[in-house]
Amino acid sequence: MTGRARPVISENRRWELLLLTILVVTVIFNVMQSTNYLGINNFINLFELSVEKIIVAVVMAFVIVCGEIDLSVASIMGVGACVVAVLHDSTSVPFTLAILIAVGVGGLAGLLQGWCSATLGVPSLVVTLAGLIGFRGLARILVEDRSIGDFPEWFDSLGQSGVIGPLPFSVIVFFVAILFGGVVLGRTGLGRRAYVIGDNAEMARYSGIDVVGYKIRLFAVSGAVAAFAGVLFAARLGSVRGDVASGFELDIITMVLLGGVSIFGGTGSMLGVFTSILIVLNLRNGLGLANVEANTQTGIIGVILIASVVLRNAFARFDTSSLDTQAPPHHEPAVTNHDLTTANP
Amino acid sequence: MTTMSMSRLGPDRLKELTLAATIFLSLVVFGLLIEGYFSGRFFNRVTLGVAIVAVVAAGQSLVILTRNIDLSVGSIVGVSAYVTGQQLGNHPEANVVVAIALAIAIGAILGLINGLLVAVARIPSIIVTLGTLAIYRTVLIAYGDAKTITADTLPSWLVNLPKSTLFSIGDYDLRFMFALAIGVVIALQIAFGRLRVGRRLYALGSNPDAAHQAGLSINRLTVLAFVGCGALAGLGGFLFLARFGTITVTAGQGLELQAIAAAVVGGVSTLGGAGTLVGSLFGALLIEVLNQSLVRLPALSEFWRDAVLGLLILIAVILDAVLARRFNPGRPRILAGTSAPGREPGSAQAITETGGTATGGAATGGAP
Amino acid sequence: MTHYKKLLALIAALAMLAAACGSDDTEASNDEETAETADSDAADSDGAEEEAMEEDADSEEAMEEEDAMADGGFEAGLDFNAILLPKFTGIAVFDQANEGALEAAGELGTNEAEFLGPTADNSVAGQIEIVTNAATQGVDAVMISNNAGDQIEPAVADLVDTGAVVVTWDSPIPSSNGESLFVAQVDFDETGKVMADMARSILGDDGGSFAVLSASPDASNQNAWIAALEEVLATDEYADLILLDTVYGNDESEESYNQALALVDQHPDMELIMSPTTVGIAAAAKAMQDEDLCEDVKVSGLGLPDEMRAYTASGCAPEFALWSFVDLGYLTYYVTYGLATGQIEAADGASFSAGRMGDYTIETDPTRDAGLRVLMGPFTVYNEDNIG
Amino acid sequence: MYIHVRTHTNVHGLTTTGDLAVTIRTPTDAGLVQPVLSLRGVTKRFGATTALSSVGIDLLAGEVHTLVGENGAGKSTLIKVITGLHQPDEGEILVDGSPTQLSSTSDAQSLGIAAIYQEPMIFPELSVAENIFISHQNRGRIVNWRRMYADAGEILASLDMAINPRIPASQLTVGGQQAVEIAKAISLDVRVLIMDEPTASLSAHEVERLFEQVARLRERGVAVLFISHRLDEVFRISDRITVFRDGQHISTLPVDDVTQEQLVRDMVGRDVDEFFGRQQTPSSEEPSEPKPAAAALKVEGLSVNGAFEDVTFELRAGEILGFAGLVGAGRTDIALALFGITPADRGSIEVFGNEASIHKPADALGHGIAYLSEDRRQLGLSMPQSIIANITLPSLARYRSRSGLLRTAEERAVAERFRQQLQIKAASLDTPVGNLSGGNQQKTMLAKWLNTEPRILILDEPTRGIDVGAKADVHHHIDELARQGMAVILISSDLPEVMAMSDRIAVMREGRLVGIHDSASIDSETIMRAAVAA
Repeated sequence: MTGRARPVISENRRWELLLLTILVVTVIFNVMQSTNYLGINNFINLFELSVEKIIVAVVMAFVIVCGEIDLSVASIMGVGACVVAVLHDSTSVPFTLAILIAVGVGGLAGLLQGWCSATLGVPSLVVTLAGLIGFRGLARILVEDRSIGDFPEWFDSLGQSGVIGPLPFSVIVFFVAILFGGVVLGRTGLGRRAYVIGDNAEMARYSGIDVVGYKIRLFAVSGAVAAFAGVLFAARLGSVRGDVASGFELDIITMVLLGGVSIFGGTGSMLGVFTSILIVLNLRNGLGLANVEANTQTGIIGVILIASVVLRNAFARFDTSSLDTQAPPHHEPAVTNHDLTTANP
Repeated sequence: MTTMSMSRLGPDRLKELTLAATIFLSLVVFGLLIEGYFSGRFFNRVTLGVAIVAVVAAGQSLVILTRNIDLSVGSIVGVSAYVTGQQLGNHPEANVVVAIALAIAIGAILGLINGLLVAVARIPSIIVTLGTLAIYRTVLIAYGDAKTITADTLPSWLVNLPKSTLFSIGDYDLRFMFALAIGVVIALQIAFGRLRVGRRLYALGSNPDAAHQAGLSINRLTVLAFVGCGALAGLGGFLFLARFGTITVTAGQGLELQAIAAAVVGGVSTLGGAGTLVGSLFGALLIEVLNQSLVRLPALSEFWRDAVLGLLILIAVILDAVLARRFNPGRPRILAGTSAPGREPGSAQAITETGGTATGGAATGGAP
Repeated sequence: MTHYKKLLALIAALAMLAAACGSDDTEASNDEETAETADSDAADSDGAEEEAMEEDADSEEAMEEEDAMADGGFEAGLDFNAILLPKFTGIAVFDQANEGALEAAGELGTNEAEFLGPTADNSVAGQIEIVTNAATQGVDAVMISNNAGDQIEPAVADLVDTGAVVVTWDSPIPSSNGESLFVAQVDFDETGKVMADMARSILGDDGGSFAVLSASPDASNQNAWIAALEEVLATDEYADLILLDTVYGNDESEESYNQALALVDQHPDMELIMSPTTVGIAAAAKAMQDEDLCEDVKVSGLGLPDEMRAYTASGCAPEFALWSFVDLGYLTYYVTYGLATGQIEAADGASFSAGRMGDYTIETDPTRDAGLRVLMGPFTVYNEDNIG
Repeated sequence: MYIHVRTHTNVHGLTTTGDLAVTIRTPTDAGLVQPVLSLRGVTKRFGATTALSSVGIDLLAGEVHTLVGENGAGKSTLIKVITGLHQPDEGEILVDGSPTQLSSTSDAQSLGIAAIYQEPMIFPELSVAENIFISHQNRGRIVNWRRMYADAGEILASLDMAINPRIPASQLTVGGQQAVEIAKAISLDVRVLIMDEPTASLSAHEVERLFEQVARLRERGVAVLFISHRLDEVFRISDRITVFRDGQHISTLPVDDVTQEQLVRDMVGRDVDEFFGRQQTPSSEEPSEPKPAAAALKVEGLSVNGAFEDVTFELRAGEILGFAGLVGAGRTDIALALFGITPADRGSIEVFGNEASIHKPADALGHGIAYLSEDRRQLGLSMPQSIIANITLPSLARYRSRSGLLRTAEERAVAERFRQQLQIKAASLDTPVGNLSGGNQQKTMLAKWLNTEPRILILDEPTRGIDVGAKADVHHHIDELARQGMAVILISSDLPEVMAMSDRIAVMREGRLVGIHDSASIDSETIMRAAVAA
C-alpha cells in the first residue's frame, strides 16, 4: 500500500525537488563560470533586475492556480507607471496619493477584466488578450511620446538604493510578497479555495463558494499588484515611457509554469514558484556574466521549461504503478494528456 | 426555423453570420466617419494585410480545435520567411511553387517538433510552444547571424507578388496573395467538412476521452494538427517574405497573439471542438478592418489606437458571449464548462464533462 | 533514490549542453563576423563612387599600415575589457558597428569587445540588465547605443561608480548623466537639414508637401531629428516644403507599411514620405512599389544601401542618406579605448587620432542641454549614381 | 442455439426481486460451444497492486453475461483488457478460439469488440450520425454527408429509435446518447458489446428502453458483457452471472442457479444482513409521525422557468421524503433551486417557519440546507484534494484562526471523526479522494455536507455507482440521520431504494409534482404509472 499515497502532494514535492536540483546545478555552474557571481551586490542585482516581474509572478501563481490567466499584467504595469508619472508631471497631486491612485487604477483595470471573465463567462485568455492591447494603449495615451522623470528623490531611491543594508525597497517587497503569498496559498482558506476553484469551479460553486466573486476579486488584486509593480519599476528606472514593461507577461507566466503550477489550475505551490524564480534569475545572471547572448539565454530557458516537464512526465510514468487501479480516469496517462493539453479554458 | 437550419454546425454558422454582420456594421460606421473610406486602395490594403494573419490564424484554429494552443507560430513565420528568403536569394531560378513548398515544409517540420513534444512527450502545449517560441527564435538568430534578407536579393517575381492581381473591379483588386490565403482557408474548411480526418479532429477536441475510446489515434491527430498549424505558419512566412521583402531575424515577432486573437474573435472555442476556419478568417478580417480604419480615423491620435482596438476586441467578444447565450442557451460556446442551470444532470452539460476530465474540462466557468 | 541520480546526471548534461551552446555561439558568430568584415568591405568598394568610396579606400590602406597608424594615435596593446551594447541584436547596422569595433581592436592590439545585446522585444530591460552585469564583471568600459532613454541612468551610474567608462554611440543618454561622451554619427541638427535638402531635391524647386514616418513615438534620436527637421522647415528658405503629418510604425515592417499607405489615403496631395528609420523607409518604399504609387509618392529618409538598392533603382526612393555604422563602431572603439586607458580625457577641446579615420576633437554637444560629443559625420547621401 | 427468447410479464418493467420467477431461461453450457471471446488466466498488475489475478471468462454469442463485484474487484481493468486499453501481463485472450493480441482500441474494434459506459462517450458538438460513424474505417476518407445521414437514420429506425441523425449529440438526453452508442456498436457489426453500468444514469423508463435494445442485440447473436450494481436488473437481464472479488474470479453460474443472497455473499465475501437501511420502514412502526408540528421545509408554488412549475410540499424534521420520476422530470431542478444554484423564479421557501430567500448556495447553507450532488466526480468532490480538504470545504470559515490561517489540526480531527463514523476506508486522510473507491468517495461527500451541520439534507442519487456493501452503509447512515431528526430529501432513480428508504414519496412528471404518497401505501407500479403518465 505504500505507493497508494498522495499523488498530488508527492507530485508537488517531486517537482520542487526537481527544481531545487536544477537550481543547485545552476548555482554550481555559475560559481564555476564567474568569479563575480558570489558577491552580495550581484545577488542583490540579480533580484533587483527582475524584481517587478517576480512580484507579479506571485499573484500570477494565484491566478493560474485558479485555472485562469492574466495576459494583461505587463500592460497594467505600464498603466501604473504612467499614471504616477502623469499625475506627477501635470498635476499637483501629492506623490504618495499618485501612487495610491495608480494602484487603484490597476485594481479597476483588473476588476473590469475579472467581471468580463467571471460574470459574462468570456475566457480570461481572451479578455486579458484584449486587455494586453487596450491597457498598453491607455499607457500610451497617458504619456504619449514623452519620457517623464524627475521624480522625488525618495521615490527614486525606493528602487535604486538600499533600505535595509544594501537591500532596495522593491526587493524587500518581493520577499514579503512571496512569503505572504506562500502562506495565503498554502495555509489559509483563501488558498484552499483557489485550488478547488482551479480544479473544478462548478464543484466549488456547488460547495457554497462564491466563485464569481472570488475570481473578480483575484483579477482586481492582480491588476493592483501589477500596477504597484509598475510603480516600482518607474522608481528603479527613474523615468517612464509609454512602452514601460512591455512584453513582460511571457516571462512572468514562464516563471510560474516552470514553478510547477499547472496551466489548468488546481495544482502548484509557492515554494515551487520561488524556486523557479531563483532558477530563472540565477541562470540569466550566470549566463549574462558569462557573456552569453540574451537570445541564447531565452532559448536556454525555453529548453529548461520543456525539459523539466519531460522529466516530470518520465517520473510520473514510472510512478503510475503506485496509483490505485480503480482511480478515476483522470489519473490515466492516456487521458491526462489531452485534458492537460487544453489551453486555458 | 427548421431543424435543418439549426443542424450540424448550426452554432458555428450562426457565429460566422454574426461576424460577417459585425464586419459589415463596422464598415458602415467607419464609412460615415471617414471621408473617401471605401477606396480601392483601402480594400487592397485590408485584403493584403489580412492574408498573412488569416493563414496563420487558420493554423492556430486547427490547434485550438484540438484543445491545444500554439504560441510559437510567430517564430515559425520568422524562420520560414527568413530561410525561404535566403534560399531564394541563393537560387533565384526557383519558381513560386518550389518556394511555397519550401516555406510550408519548414513550417511543417517545426510544427512536427511541437506536435511530437505535445503528443508523444505529453507536455501541455502551452508549455511546449512557450518554449519553442523562444527556441526557434534563438536558433534563427544564431543561424541568421544578424543579416537581413533584402528585397534586391530576391527574385523579382517574389518582390512583385503583392502587386499581382487576379482581376479587378474598378479600383478593387483581387490580389493573388489574398486569393491564395482565402483559397487555402476555404479549401481547408471544405476539406474539414468532407474529410474523415477533419471530422476526427473535431471529435478529438469535442471529447478526447471518447475519441480515445472510439479508437481514434489521438497522438497522430494531435501531431497532425500541429503539423498543419506549422505548415500554415510556414505559408504565412512565405506571404510575409513576399509582402515585406526585407526580412530581419525578428520577422513575425508577436504574430502569435494576433493569430490567437483572430481565432478566438472568430469563434474558435478554447475548449476545443467548436469553431471553423472560415470563422477565424472573419476574425482576422474584423481585426484588420478595425486596425486599418483606426489608422485612418483623423480624430484619433496615434496614441489612442491601441486602447480603442483593445476595447473593440473586448466588446466583440462580450457581444459574442451574450449573443451565444441568447441564441444557444443550452450550450454556450464561449462559456467554459459552465453547467447551465435548470437541466437535469442527464443533459448535455453533464455529459460534456464526463470521462474524468476532472483536471481540465470543468475548470472554469461558474457563471450562471 | 536511483531516479534522483539519473535526474542529476540529466540536469548536469543539460547544463553542460547549455554552456556549450552559449560558448559555441559566441565563438562561431565572432568568427563569421570577422570573415564578414572583409566581405562587405570588398563588396562596398566594388561599385561605389567618390564620396562613398573614400572611407572604404582609406580603410584598406589603413589595414595595410596598421602599426604606423597605431603609433600616431593611442599606445596600443594595453589591457582593455569592454562591452559593445547595441539597442538589440539581430539587426544589420549594429553588426556593422561591431565589425568596425573589431577592426579597431585589431589595430590597437587589444581585446575584442564583447558584443552583447538584448532581444528586440526586451530591449529596455535587457540593456539595463547588461549594464548592471557589466558593473559586476568589472569591465573597463561599456559602449551603449541607448534605447532606454533616461531609464538607463541608474544602472549607468552604478557602473560608473565601479570606475568603468561609459561611452554612448548612435543614440545618447538624453540627460548625458553618466556617459563620458557621445559619439554622434552625424550632427543631430544637421540631420534636419539633410532631410530637408533631400526633400527639396526630390520635390523639385517648387516645393511640395510630405509626411514623416518615424519609428516609435518614444525613440529619442528620431524625435530629435524630427524636431530638427521642423526647425529647418520653419526658416524662409524651406517655406515651400510643407510637413503634413508625423506617424509612427514602431520599427515594425508591417505597421510601417500600413502607416505609409494610410498616409497616402489621408493626404492625396502628399508627394513624399520621409522616414528617418531604416525599417520605416524600406517598408514605405515597398508599400509604394506594391501599390504602383512610386510615380506620385517618393520615399526618402535614412536607409541602408543594401536594403534600399532595389527601390532606388526603381525610382521609388531616389535619394536617401546614412552614415557608415562600421566607421561608427570603429571610432567609438578608439575613443573608448583612449578614455579607459587614460590616454585622453573626456573634456571639451581634447583631441585624438582615431586610426584610419584621422583626427577628432571632443566638444560640448550643441544638440543637448549637457554632455560632450565626438562628431563623426558626415552623411553619405545615396542615389542611383553611387549606390551601385 | 443459444438464442434465448425471454418473456417479461411486467410491461412497465417495474423491477422488484419478485419479478424474477417469471423469466424463463435455458441453462447455458459454455463447454459445448466455442465462445466468441475468452480470457484465460489473465493477470494484470499495476506496480505492487494486482488488479486481475489469473482470471478467465467466456462470452458466448447471443448471451447476456453479467459481471458483478464490488468496486475494486477488477471489473474496470477487465473491460480495459478486453477493449485493448490495457495489455495483460500474463494469460491470453482468445477470439473465436485463437489467441489474439489486443494492443489498442482499434484492434479490439476491428474484431468487433465495443464498449458502452455509464457516462456515454459521445462527441457533443458533432451530429448524431457522425457520432455513429466516427470510428468507421471502411467508409472512405471522404465524408458523404447525405449517405451518412441516410445510413444513420436507417440504423436508428431499425432500433426503433426516434432520433434525428442531424442534430448535435449534445441535444440528447443521457438515454438518447446511450441509444446512439448502441446504434454505433450495431453499425460496427459488433460481436462483443461491453455495457459498463449503462443504467446508472437512466430513469426506469429509459432502463426499459435500454433493455429492449439489449434483447435485440441478443437476438442478433451479440455477446453482451453487462455490468451493473443493481441486482434486480442483473437477475432480470442476465443469462449467466460472473462474480469477481479482489481481482479474482469467484464464480460463473447460470442465472437460475444463483440466488440474490448467494450473489451478494460472493461479491462481499461475507453475509450482508440488511440490504436496505430502512427495510423496517418507520412509517409502519410509528404510523403518522407523532410530531405534526415543526415543518422543517415548506415549499409553495415554487417554479423555475423551463424546469419545473408550481411545486408545493412540506418536509418534517426526521422525515425522509423520496422524489421519484424520470430523469428530466425536474427533481434535481427542485434541489438546485432549494440550494440556490438556480434560484427560483416564483414561489416561496420556508425553513423552520422562517421565510428564506435563497439566491446562492451560501444562502442555502446559511439556512442549514445541504445538497449532495448526484454527480460526485464533477460537482461533488475535488478529486486531487485530500479527504480533509474536501470534508471541510463548505465550512472552511469555521477553521479560520484569528491570524487568518487554517487550524489544520482541528480540520484533521473533524475528518478523523467522520472517517470513523462513516467508516471511510482510505490509506490516510491526506489521500486525494480521486484515489478512493466510489463508495468511499460517496461517504466523503456525505461527511462534507454533514460537517456543515445541516438541518435539511438533500440527497441526489446518493448510491449511484457504488457497490452493495457501501450502498448498505450509506442507507444505514441516512436512516440514522433521519432518526436523529434531520429532514431528508432523497432523489433516486433506483425505485426500490426510494421505496425502501422514504417515509413519503413525491412523484414528479414533466416538471410538475403529480402526487405525494405514503410509501407504505403505494406500490412501485403505481409510482411508475404516475411518473410516465399512463
